[in-house]
Amino acid sequence: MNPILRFTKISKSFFGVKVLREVSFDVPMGRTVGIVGENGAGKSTLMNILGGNLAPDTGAMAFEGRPYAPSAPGDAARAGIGFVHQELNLFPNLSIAENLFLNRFPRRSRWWPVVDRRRMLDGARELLKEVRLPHSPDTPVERLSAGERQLVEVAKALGSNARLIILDEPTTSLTAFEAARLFDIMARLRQRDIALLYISHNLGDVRRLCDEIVILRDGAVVGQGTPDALAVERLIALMVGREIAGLYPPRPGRPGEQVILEVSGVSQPGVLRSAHFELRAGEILGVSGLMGAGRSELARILFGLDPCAAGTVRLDGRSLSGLSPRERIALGLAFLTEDRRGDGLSTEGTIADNLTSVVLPRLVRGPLGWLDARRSREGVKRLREAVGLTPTAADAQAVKTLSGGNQQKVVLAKWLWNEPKVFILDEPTRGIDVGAKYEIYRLIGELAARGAGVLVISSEVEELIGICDRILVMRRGEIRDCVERGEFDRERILKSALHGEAVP
Amino acid sequence: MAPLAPGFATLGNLQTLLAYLLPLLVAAVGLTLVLVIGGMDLSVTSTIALASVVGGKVMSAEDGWLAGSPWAVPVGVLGMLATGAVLGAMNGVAVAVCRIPAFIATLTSMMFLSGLAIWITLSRKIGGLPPSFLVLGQNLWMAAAIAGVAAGVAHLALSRTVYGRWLYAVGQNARAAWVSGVPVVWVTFGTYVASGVFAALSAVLFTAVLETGNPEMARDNLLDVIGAVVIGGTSLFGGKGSVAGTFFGVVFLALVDNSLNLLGLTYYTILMVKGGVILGAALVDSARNRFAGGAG
Amino acid sequence: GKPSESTSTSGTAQKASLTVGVNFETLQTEYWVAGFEAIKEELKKRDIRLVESVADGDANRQLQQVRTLVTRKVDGIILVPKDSKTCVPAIKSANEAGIPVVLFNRPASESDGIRPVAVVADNRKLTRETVQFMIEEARKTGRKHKAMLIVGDLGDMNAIGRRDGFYDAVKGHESVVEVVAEVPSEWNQEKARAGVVNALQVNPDISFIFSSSDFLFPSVVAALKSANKYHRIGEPGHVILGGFDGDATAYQMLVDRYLDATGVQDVYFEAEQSVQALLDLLAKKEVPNLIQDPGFVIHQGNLEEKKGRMWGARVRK
Amino acid sequence: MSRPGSTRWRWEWVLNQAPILLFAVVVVGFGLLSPAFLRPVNAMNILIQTSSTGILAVGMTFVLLTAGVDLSVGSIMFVAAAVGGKLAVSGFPVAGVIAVMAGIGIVYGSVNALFITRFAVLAFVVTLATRYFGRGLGLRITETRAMNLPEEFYALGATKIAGLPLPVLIFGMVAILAHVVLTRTPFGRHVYAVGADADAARKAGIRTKGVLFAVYGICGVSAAMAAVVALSQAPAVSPGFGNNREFLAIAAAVLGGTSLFGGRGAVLPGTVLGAVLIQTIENGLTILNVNSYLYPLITSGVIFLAVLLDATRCRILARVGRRRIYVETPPEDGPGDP
Ligand SMILES: Nc1ncnc2c1ncn2[C@@H]1O[C@H](COP(=O)(O)OP(=O)(O)OP(=O)(O)O)[C@@H](O)[C@H]1O
Ligand SMILES: Nc1ncnc2c1ncn2[C@@H]1O[C@H](COP(=O)(O)OP(=O)(O)OP(=O)(O)O)[C@@H](O)[C@H]1O
Ligand SMILES: [Mg+2]
Ligand SMILES: [Mg+2]
Repeated sequence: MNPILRFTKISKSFFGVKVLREVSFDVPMGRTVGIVGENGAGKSTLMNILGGNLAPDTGAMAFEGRPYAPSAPGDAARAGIGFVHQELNLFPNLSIAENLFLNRFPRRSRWWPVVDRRRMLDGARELLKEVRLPHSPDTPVERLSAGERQLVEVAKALGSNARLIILDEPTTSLTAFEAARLFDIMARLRQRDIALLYISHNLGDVRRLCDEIVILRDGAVVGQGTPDALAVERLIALMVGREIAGLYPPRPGRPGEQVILEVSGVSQPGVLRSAHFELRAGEILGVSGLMGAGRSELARILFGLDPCAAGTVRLDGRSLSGLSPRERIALGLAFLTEDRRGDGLSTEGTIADNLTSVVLPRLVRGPLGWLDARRSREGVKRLREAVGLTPTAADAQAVKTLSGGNQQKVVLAKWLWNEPKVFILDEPTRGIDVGAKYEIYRLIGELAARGAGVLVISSEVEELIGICDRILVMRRGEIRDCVERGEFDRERILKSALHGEAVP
Repeated sequence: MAPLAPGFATLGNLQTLLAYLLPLLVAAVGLTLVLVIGGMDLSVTSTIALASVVGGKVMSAEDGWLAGSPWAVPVGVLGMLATGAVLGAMNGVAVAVCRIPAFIATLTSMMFLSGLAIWITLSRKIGGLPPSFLVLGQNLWMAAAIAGVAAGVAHLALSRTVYGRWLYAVGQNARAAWVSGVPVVWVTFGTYVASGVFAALSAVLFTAVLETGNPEMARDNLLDVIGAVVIGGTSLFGGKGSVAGTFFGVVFLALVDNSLNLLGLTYYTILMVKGGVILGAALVDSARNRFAGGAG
Repeated sequence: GKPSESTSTSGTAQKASLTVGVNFETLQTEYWVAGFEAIKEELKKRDIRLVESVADGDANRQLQQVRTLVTRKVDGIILVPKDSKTCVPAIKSANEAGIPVVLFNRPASESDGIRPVAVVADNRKLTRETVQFMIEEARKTGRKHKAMLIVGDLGDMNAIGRRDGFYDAVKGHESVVEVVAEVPSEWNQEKARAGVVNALQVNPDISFIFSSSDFLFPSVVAALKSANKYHRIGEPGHVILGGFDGDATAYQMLVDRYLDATGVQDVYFEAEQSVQALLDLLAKKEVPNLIQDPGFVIHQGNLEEKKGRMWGARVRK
Repeated sequence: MSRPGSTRWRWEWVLNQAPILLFAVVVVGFGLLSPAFLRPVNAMNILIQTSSTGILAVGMTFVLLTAGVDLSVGSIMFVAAAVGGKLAVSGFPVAGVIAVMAGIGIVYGSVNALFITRFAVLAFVVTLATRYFGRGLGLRITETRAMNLPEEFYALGATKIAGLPLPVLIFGMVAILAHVVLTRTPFGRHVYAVGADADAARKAGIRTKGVLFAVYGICGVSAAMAAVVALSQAPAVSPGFGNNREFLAIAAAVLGGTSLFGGRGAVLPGTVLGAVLIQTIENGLTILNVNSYLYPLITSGVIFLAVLLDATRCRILARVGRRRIYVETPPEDGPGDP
C-alpha cells in the first residue's frame, strides 16, 4: 500500500541542541501510527514540522505522493492535515463554534464575506454531537474545563476534512470514560480511511489502537513495528534505553494514625456538597471521578483558591478558614494544579524562576530581602535532579521552550523544596512519560513515608489503584464512595463515578 | 550623528544633557517597575506636577507655608515624596484592590491630578525657592548622585532581591504567582507606591533644575518616559524589563534630542529625523534579535 | 556641513559677524509663527546668522535647548519662555557665559542676579481695552447682553492674563453685559466649537463673545453659523465679537464686517525691538528692563489706519 | 449557561447592561441639574461632537483588539488634514479632497503595519516614531501655518440627510460597519483570535500578519475620516491639529471595555458608548457653566466611577458565571453526564 505520508531524514535543532536526528518513517494510507518516546524525545517537534509550525533544518516530507513543505500552519490544513495540539490551541474569548470553524468559516456567498451563522452553528452542533459534548455551540470556550476543551480540539480536527490527523496526547485531560469516547471516534475515522498519528504516554492505549508503533529516543527512531511485536516492556526498554522493573514502585512505610487534614462539611452551592473526609499523616488518598465531577474544585477550595460557603478545613488541628493560599503554604500546604499554563507556570519565565517561585521568602538573606543566589542555584539543581528534568535545558531557559512533560515536572518540582505537610496533586502525571511517572510515584511515596499527607486527584483509575491507600469517588460535587486498599476494584470505582451506567 | 554636531563633546554639553535627562531617568525607572508587573502608570507626569506644586507651596520664599524657615527644604522635599507615595497608593488601591485596569485607572488619575495641580495654584507658577534647595539643580553632580542612587536601588531590588522576583512573577502570570503564594495584591500595590515615590523624586529634580514649582511640570513628557522604557526593552505586557535597559532608553532619546538641537535643524526637520532615528534603532534591534536567534 | 543655519548673506565674501540663537517655546499657533518669521526677517535685514530651536511646550527641553545654544557660543539669544518662572535658570546659564538674552513677548520674573530684558505686550491690559471697546459697542445697542468667554489653556500664562483682562473690563458694567458662560478650550479648536455650541444651546440669546485667541475664530464662526447667529455688524442678530492676537482670520472678519474688535500685539515692533535690544546689549549700551509693546485695539473705526501694523493683514496670502 | 426566567439569569442581564445603565444615570443626573441638557437637540449635539473622536476610537479598537496600539493617529489626522487643506484651499473639489485624505490614512497605516509585521518591531515603538515623523511632516507641509478651509467644508458639517447631520451619519455608519466586520466576518473573528494569542492564531492557520496589516490600515483610514469630520466641524487646520488625540481614543475604547491586552472588547456598544460618555460629561459641564478649573476634576471623577463600577461588575459576573457542577434541583442533563 502507498504511504500517505513519508518522512525522509528530518533533522532539527534548537540553538545548537539536536532535537531530531534524521527521522525517517512512513504512515500508510488509512492506518493509525503510534509515536512513543520519553518527554523531550522530539515527538511534538516532529508533529510541529508536519503541521507547518516549524521548518526542518534538513530532510523532506511527501504527502500523498507529492513533495510537501508547508511554510505556515495554514498550508498543512489546506493540504489535508488536521492537528490536535498537545498544548490546547483554542481561543477562550471565542465561542466553541467559532473555534471549530476559525480557518474555514462558511460565508454567505463569495462576494459577501459575512459568516453564515446558521451553517456554522449547524456544523458545530453536528461535530459536538460526534464528540458527545452536551454544550451549546455558542458557549465561550473559557467556560469549558480542560477535558471539554480537549474534545473541542478533537472535534475541530474532525471537521477539517483532513485525510491525516495528528493527535498529540489527546487523552491527558480525559477520564477513562471520555477517552473511550475518543477511541470510538478514532475507530470511526479509521473506517473512513483517515490516517492517524497518535502520540501518547499510555503505552497500553497505543498498543491497542495502533497498527504500527514508532519509538523515538533523543530525536532518533530507535524502533518500529506492530503492537504484537512490541510488548509494553519492550517499548519501555526501547524508549528509555534500559529496563524498568514495574509501573509502580513499592511503597515504603504505611500510613500513620494521626489525622493531618480534616475536612468537615465543606460546601459551596452549585459546586461542592458537604464534603467530609480525613487525611492521615503518611497516607496517600486518591480522588477519582468523571470529568467535571468537582474534584479539581474540591482541591481548589482546600487550597483557598475558590470561595467556600460552609464547613471547616483543619490542618494539624488549625482551622484554615479565611486564609489565603500564601498563608496556607506557610502552614505546609502544597497544591499542584491541573491547569498548567493558567495557574501553574509562568511560561515566559525561566526554569529557575519557576522552581524558586514558592520558596522565595526562604531564600532571603538579611533584612533587605536580598536573594541568596547560591542557595537558590543549589536548590534548583536539587529539584531538577529530584524530578529528572531533562539535563539539556539550562536553568535560564524559558519554560515555554520545554516539552509538555518537562513543563509538568517543573510545576511539580517547585513544591518539593518546602517539604509540604499536605500535598494536593491534581492530575500529577498528565503528559509524563512512563519512566518519569515511576519517578513521580516514587516521590509521592517518599513524601508519604516522611509523614506528609498526599491527596492525589487523577483521571487514571489504574494509577490511583497503583499508588493509593484509599480512594474517594466523586460524582456531581459529592463524595459518593470511599474504597480502602484491598477492596480496590476498577469496576466498583467506575460504577460509583458513573451512577450505574455501563463501564467502558 | 553625534560627531557631526558642533559642541557635542564638551563638558558644558554633558551638563546640559544631564540636567535634561536625570529627572526623566528617575521617572522612567519608577515606571519600569510598574511595567514589569504588567501594569501601567500614566499618572507619572501629573504626579510630578502635583509634587512640584506641593514643594513650591511649602518652600517658596514668596508665599510658602514655611517661607524662610530652616525647615523649609527638608519638610518640602519630604512633603513631595510623601505626596508621591500617597498618590501612588491611590493608584495602587484602584488597581490592586478594586481591580480596575491599570491603564484607565491611571488615565483618570492623570487627568485628575494635573487638573488639581493647576487648580490649587490657579495656574500660577511658584518661584522664590530657597537656594539650598536649588543647589540640587545647579550642582549636577549632586543631582546625578541622587538619580544614580535611585536607579541603583531599583536595579538591585529588581535583579537581586526577592521583591524583584515577585515583580517578574506577577508580570509573567499573576494567577500562577498567586497560587505559588506570592502576595500579588501587596506587590502590585507596593509597585504603584514605588512609582509614585520615584515620580516625586523626579519632581524634586525637575523643580530644582527649573527653579519653579510648576503645575504643568513634565506635562508633555509622558510619551517620552514611556517610550524610553519600552525602547529599553521593557515589555508593555509585563514580566520583562530592566533598569539598565531603561537607562539606555532614556539616554538614547535624550541624545537624539540633544544632538538634533546641536545640529540646529528646523523644528519640523527635527521631529521627522527624531522619528526616523527611533525607527532605525528599533529596526537594527529587531534585526539583531532575529539573527542572534534570541539565544538568551 | 550645516545645511540648516540660514545665513542671510547671499555672497560669501562678507562674513556674517554675529550669530543669534532664537528659541521658541512652541510654534503651535499662528501668532508664534508670525513672531518667528518677523524675527527672522529682522535678523536677515541686519545680516545676522540665526540658529533656531523649538521646545515643543516642554520647559525642561527648553532649558536644554538654551543651554545648547550657550554651548554653541551664540552671541545672543532671543527667547520665548515657556513661562515667567521656569526660564530663570536658562537665562542664568546664558548670562553666566556672558551671552545676553532678550525675552520675546513674555516676561520673566525678576530673581537674584538676572535682569532679563523683555519686550512684551501686556495681555491683561490689551484684553481689557479690547473688551472695553466691545462693551461700548454693546452699550450703543441700548439693551443688555449675555456674554460668553472662551478661555485658553489654564496652564498658559497668557490665557490667564486674557481671562483676567476680560473680567477686569466687565466689572462694573453688569448692567450692559452679564457673563453667562465661560468655555474652556485648552487651545483646541474642536473643544472650542463644542463648548460654544453647548453654551449657545443653554443661552440661545448670547450676543457677546470674547475669544481668548483669534485662532479659535473658525470654531466660533462654525458654531454661530449652525445656530444661525452669524451676522454682520449692523444686521439684526449680530453677535458682538472680540478676540486677541490679530491674525489673518480676524483681519478677514474685520474686512467682512463680522468682527467688532481684536487686540493686536505688534509683532513687528516686538521683533524689531528685540533684535535692537540684543544689539544694544552686545554694544554694552543701556537698555531698559521692560520694553512695552503698547499694542492696539483694532476695530472697524481704525481698520484702514492700523492694518499696516496688524500682522494678520500682512501674512494673509 | 443559565436559562432565561430564573432570577440568576435576570441578575446576569442587569449586570451585563450595567454600562448602559450607568450612562443613563449620568444623563439623568445632568438632566436634573439642567433641563436644557435633556433637550433632543442637545443629544444630537453630543453625537455631533463625539463623531470625530468616536470614529478615531473605533479604528483604535481594531488595533487594541490585536493587543497592539497606534500612537500615531493624531499625526495621521494632521498629515491628512494638512494635505487635504492645501488641496481644498487650491480649489480641489471636496469629494476629491476626502478621497485623498482617506488614501493618506491607508498609506500611513500601511507604513506602520509594514514595520510592525515585516520587521517585527513593537507597535508601540513604531507608532511612537511615526507620530513624531508625521507631526514634523505635517508642519512642513503647512509651513507651520494655520489654514482656513473653504466654505464647502463647513457646509459638509451642516449637511443633513434624513434629519441626521452628516458627521453623525458617518460616525454611525463607521460604527455599524465596524461592528458587523468584527462580529460577523471571518476577518473580524480572526482579529479577536490574533489578539488572544498571536502564536496560537498562527498555528490555527490564520494569516496573522495579514490581519495585523489590515488592522493598522483600518486604523489609518479611521484617523483620516476622523480628520475629515473634525474639519467639517471647525474648518481650520492649526499646527496643533490632532495632537494628543490618541489618548482620548484609547480612553474611549478602554472605557467601553476593550482590553489593552487584546482579544476583548467591542465597538457596539463598547467603544461608542465610551466615546459618547466622555463627550456627554464635557457637554453637561459646559451647560451647567461649571468653573473651568473643575472640568478635569469632574470628568476624571465620573470616568473613575464608571470604571470602578465596571470592574466590580466584572468581578460579580465572574463569580456568577462560575461553573456549576450540579443544580440544586437535579435536572436530567448535568454537564458531567453524557
Ligand atoms: N522553541 C524551542 N526552543 C528551544 N528548545 C525547544 C523548543 N521547542 C522544543 N524544544 C526542545 O526540544 C525537545 C523536544 O521537545 P518536544 O516537545 O518535541 O518533546 P516531546 O517528545 O513532545 O515530549 P513530551 O512527551 O514531553 O511532550 C525538548 O528538549 C524541548 O526542550
Ligand atoms: N463553566 C465554567 N466557568 C468557569 N470556569 C470553569 C468552568 N468550567 C470549568 N472551569 C474551570 O476549569 C478548570 C478545569 O475544570 P474541571 O476541574 O471541572 O475539569 P476536570 O478536572 O476534568 O474535572 P474535575 O472537576 O472532576 O476535576 C477548573 O478550574 C474550573 O474551575
Ligand atoms: Mg510533546
Ligand atoms: Mg480536574
